Amino acid sequence: MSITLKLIWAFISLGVVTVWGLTLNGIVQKIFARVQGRLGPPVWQPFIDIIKNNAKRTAITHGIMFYLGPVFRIAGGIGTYMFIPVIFGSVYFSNFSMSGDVLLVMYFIFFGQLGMALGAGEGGHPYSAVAVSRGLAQMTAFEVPFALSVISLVAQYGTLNITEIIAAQQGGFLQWTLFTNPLAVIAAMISMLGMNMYNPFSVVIAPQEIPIGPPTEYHSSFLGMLATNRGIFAGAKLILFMNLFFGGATNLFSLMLKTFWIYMFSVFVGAAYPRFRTEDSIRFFLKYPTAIGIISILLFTL
Amino acid sequence: MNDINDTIIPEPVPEYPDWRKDAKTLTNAGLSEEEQDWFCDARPQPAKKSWQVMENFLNWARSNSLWILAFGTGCGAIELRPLITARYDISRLGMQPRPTPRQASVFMIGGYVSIKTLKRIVRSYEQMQGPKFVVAVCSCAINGGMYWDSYNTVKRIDEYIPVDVYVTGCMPRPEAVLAGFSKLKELIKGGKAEGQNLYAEKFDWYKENQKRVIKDWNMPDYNW
Amino acid sequence: MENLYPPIVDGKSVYDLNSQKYLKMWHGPQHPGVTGNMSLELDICGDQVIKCNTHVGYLHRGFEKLMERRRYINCFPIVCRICVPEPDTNEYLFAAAMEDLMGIEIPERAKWLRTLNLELSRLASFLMWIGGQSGAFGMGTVAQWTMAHRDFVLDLFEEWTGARIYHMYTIPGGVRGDLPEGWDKRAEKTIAAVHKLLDEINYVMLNNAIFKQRAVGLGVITPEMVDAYGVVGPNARCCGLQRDIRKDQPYLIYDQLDFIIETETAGDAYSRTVVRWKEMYQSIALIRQILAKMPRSGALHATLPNVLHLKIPKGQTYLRAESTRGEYGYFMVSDGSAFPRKVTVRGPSYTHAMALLEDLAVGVNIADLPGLMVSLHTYPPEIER
Amino acid sequence: MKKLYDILSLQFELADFESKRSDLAFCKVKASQAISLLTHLRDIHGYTHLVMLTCVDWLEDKQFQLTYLLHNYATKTDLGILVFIDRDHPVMDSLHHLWKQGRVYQRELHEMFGIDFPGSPGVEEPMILEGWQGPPPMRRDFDTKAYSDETYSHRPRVQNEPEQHMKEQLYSED
Repeated sequence: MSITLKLIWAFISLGVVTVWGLTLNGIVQKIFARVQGRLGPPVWQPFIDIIKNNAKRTAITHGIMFYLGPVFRIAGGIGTYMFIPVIFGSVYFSNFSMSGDVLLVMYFIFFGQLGMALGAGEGGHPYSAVAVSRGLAQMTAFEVPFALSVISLVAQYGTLNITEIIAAQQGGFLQWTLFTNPLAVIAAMISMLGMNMYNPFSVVIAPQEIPIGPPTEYHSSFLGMLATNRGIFAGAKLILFMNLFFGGATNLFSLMLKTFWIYMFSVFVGAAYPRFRTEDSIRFFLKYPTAIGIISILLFTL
Repeated sequence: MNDINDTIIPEPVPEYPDWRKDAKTLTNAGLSEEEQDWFCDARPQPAKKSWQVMENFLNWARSNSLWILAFGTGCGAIELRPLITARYDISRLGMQPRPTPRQASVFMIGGYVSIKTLKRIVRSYEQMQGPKFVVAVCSCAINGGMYWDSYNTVKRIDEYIPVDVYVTGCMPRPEAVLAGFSKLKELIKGGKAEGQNLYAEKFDWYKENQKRVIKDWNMPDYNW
Repeated sequence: MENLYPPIVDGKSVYDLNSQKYLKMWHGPQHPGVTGNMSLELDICGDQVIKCNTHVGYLHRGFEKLMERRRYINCFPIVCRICVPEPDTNEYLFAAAMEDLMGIEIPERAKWLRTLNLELSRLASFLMWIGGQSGAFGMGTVAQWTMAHRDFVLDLFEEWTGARIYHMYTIPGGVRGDLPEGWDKRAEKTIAAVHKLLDEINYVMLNNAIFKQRAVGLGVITPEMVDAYGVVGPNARCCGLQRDIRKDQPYLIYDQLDFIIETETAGDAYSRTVVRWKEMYQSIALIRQILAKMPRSGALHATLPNVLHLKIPKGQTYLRAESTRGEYGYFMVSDGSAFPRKVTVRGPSYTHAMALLEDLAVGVNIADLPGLMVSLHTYPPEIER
Repeated sequence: MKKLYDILSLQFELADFESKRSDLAFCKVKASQAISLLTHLRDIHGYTHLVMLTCVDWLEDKQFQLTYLLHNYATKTDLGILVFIDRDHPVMDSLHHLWKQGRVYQRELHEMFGIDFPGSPGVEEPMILEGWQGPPPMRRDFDTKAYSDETYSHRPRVQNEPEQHMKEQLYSED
């Protein structure tokens, strides 16, 4: 397939995943509401919010980096997504998967948050600054178990290509990493709790403590962009986890089913727990999940 | 509902010279000289509406995604809690409390407004991005209520910021507040809730009123 | 790391805000983690608060001035506005202070109804508080549950008195009306639901590892601090002091009821939570007792002269009652005219939120500040009135 | 309570003992002795809890009545110490060193009545009012209604004849 056609298909799949990611966010809000004993917003509420935010008539700026913050964030989201094969075996939905894309994806997960940190810092609000330092500290912490579990996977399958990792997991659900390398999956799933920023790891956007973290000063279409990115980034992360640990998806339906249940994991935990203090959260990530990750590496390298 | 309809439009304000004829910039005289550089001195301008069909669609989106600023300005705030929690749950109507004024679109004035709070209200209101709407809850915000002779509460909030919908009562029940919000939705869909533009057009009148009661004005004239 | 923090000279930390090591931050009034409309002016170093100043006055309406301009009966609609989540204590105390000055004895049945009113409003206020406490640590689920149950308690109030928030049920000389028919059964149903919720809160909140991790050791009040700062109520009981006005100086019919003073010993935010959680059980038990023992017939209020021309003999008195936050007091001075000379309200939040919080906040992580603030259970309107 | 009053009278110049209830009494003391009396009560007689400090404005007598209300947790009794100070030059000794919350009460009294407490930390800072330019608002001679009328504009009242109004509302077509 020519690179142009590939690009077009990549953007079509980007649209699909954005819609699915936003719908997932809507479903998650609904589930949270049901746990709390109320009806909750409609599932399509995230779409209306994005339209409204983009339709704001005024917007102010705090400088050039302030503009670039959401741009970096959304670039991080798209970048993460572009290198993940969405549907295994599909010519159209494989994006730009190539050898070594695991490393690229891990870099892009970092990239968006760093860009956001720069932009939010320019906003000048003290809560933004506090939240940025919290966010970066926590991100550094949850990347450790995630990186360890990816290294364990690389050692297990002997490749850095996501498509090949999926290929190695084909042939029945017992071939999934979940069953062949459970320790790595546990470490990665715990770090996903931190990545999704639900309780108990919601220290970055803690509304009662630092309302509401880095986006305190973001509004109008900036916020619309950030909200869109929530869809893309959530979708990309879930697809990555599905590919790495749950055997990938061979069609759109199984993709939806699997990503939904992976997301539900962080929702179940999030609805039942209060929030960690930042230092406790870092301490937690560097304790149990890291140990589990190291053990899983040792199992596959020794 | 007729009564609400009558009170939506604020009292006729005295004719004030068109803002364009005045000086183009604000003086920010309340600030010290070094602080004056930190703040914008441009005046707010009435926003232009876009193409009608588009505007109708956007108004529909606006009315279905009302984000309330989580600022409990008075005792009316106590009824905001049942509203956002399980019993009345306004999130099913697309509303949610928002902790920062930058992202909020509805300001709920909960009852009486003391001078110290009025200063924060003005500041928060101006930091909200338009189109922005104000719902004044409780009779104290409308005419002073039972604090009609108090030295520290303002009697009419619509002299200081434009109000779209009033909800009467002390306390108004959550159902009444909900009815107020549905009225606001109707107004937004009809394109009648243009408090932001009213504020920009009558900017000098509002500023004059604000400065008359806020004696120590140590903030910029318009908080962009 | 040690030298990052400012040096301490004469018990006060000395630092230069312009040295760019420290950050000045305003916590409120427009902040969802602050209890009501008040603000904290914080100087922080890293994540730690090194100085805290409480700013109040955002809700000042000048009640004490307004009351001087109003007849005694006209004061009734405004006294309950002093404390929004628990207005009944104000109504009772104002009425009781008037009765004390006039020397009126109220009928037995009115005493029971007033006690029931006070206990039910204590329960509603505690339910709201426990939602705030869990919400301050990011646990929205419990907050949603308790707020919904508080609303059911407010429904009982509405059926009984006609209003959800400001009941104005207690009038000088007695109470305004009887319980509606069948109210007991509905009350029992609601109370049973609250009882069940409290059991659940024990599992979800009090035994939650993260909640414990955050609340244990936060904002410790020692018994020595209690008298030095004028700490009252659950905040004093959390460090082991058996102080409850309902037992010490029983008012209404509390001496005929059977309950215990709940105490804890640690004095931190967690033990304050536990004390209040246990007190909610006591409130429920009290309401059940009152409903079982209450006389069902008799006068509801004593006969008073025409209240519009009511003149109260010259004198002064102080009345106190146990609210959810502790000692609530009314000091009333009458000069013999139809208008009160001076009514001073002693709100328990006055000392908790001003003097105590400013000292407890020092050294606390800013993440824990909302939790600390809520655990002191302060309502700003009773500070500035 | 009377017994305590008799013991205290040996040391301090007390007057006008008034027993309100069995657990509440008031007595007057000279302003210069007030703080030492409070210290004495706190340290010797167990009145460890400062319930409140408030002021009553006796405009006719040109006096402020400061009321220090103390509570004894052991005997469960209250003692109100009344101190009368000159209304034109209201100065009183500070008690911030006895109770920590004392400075907050004194800050409020300074703002609301204009009473000066030299030495009390932060007593000059505005606590409740912001940018207040009038006289201290809780004094009797400050007229809150006149102030409110001249500072704020009231919403004009529309008064309808009920019968006529309802007729117009309901049967306007006729």
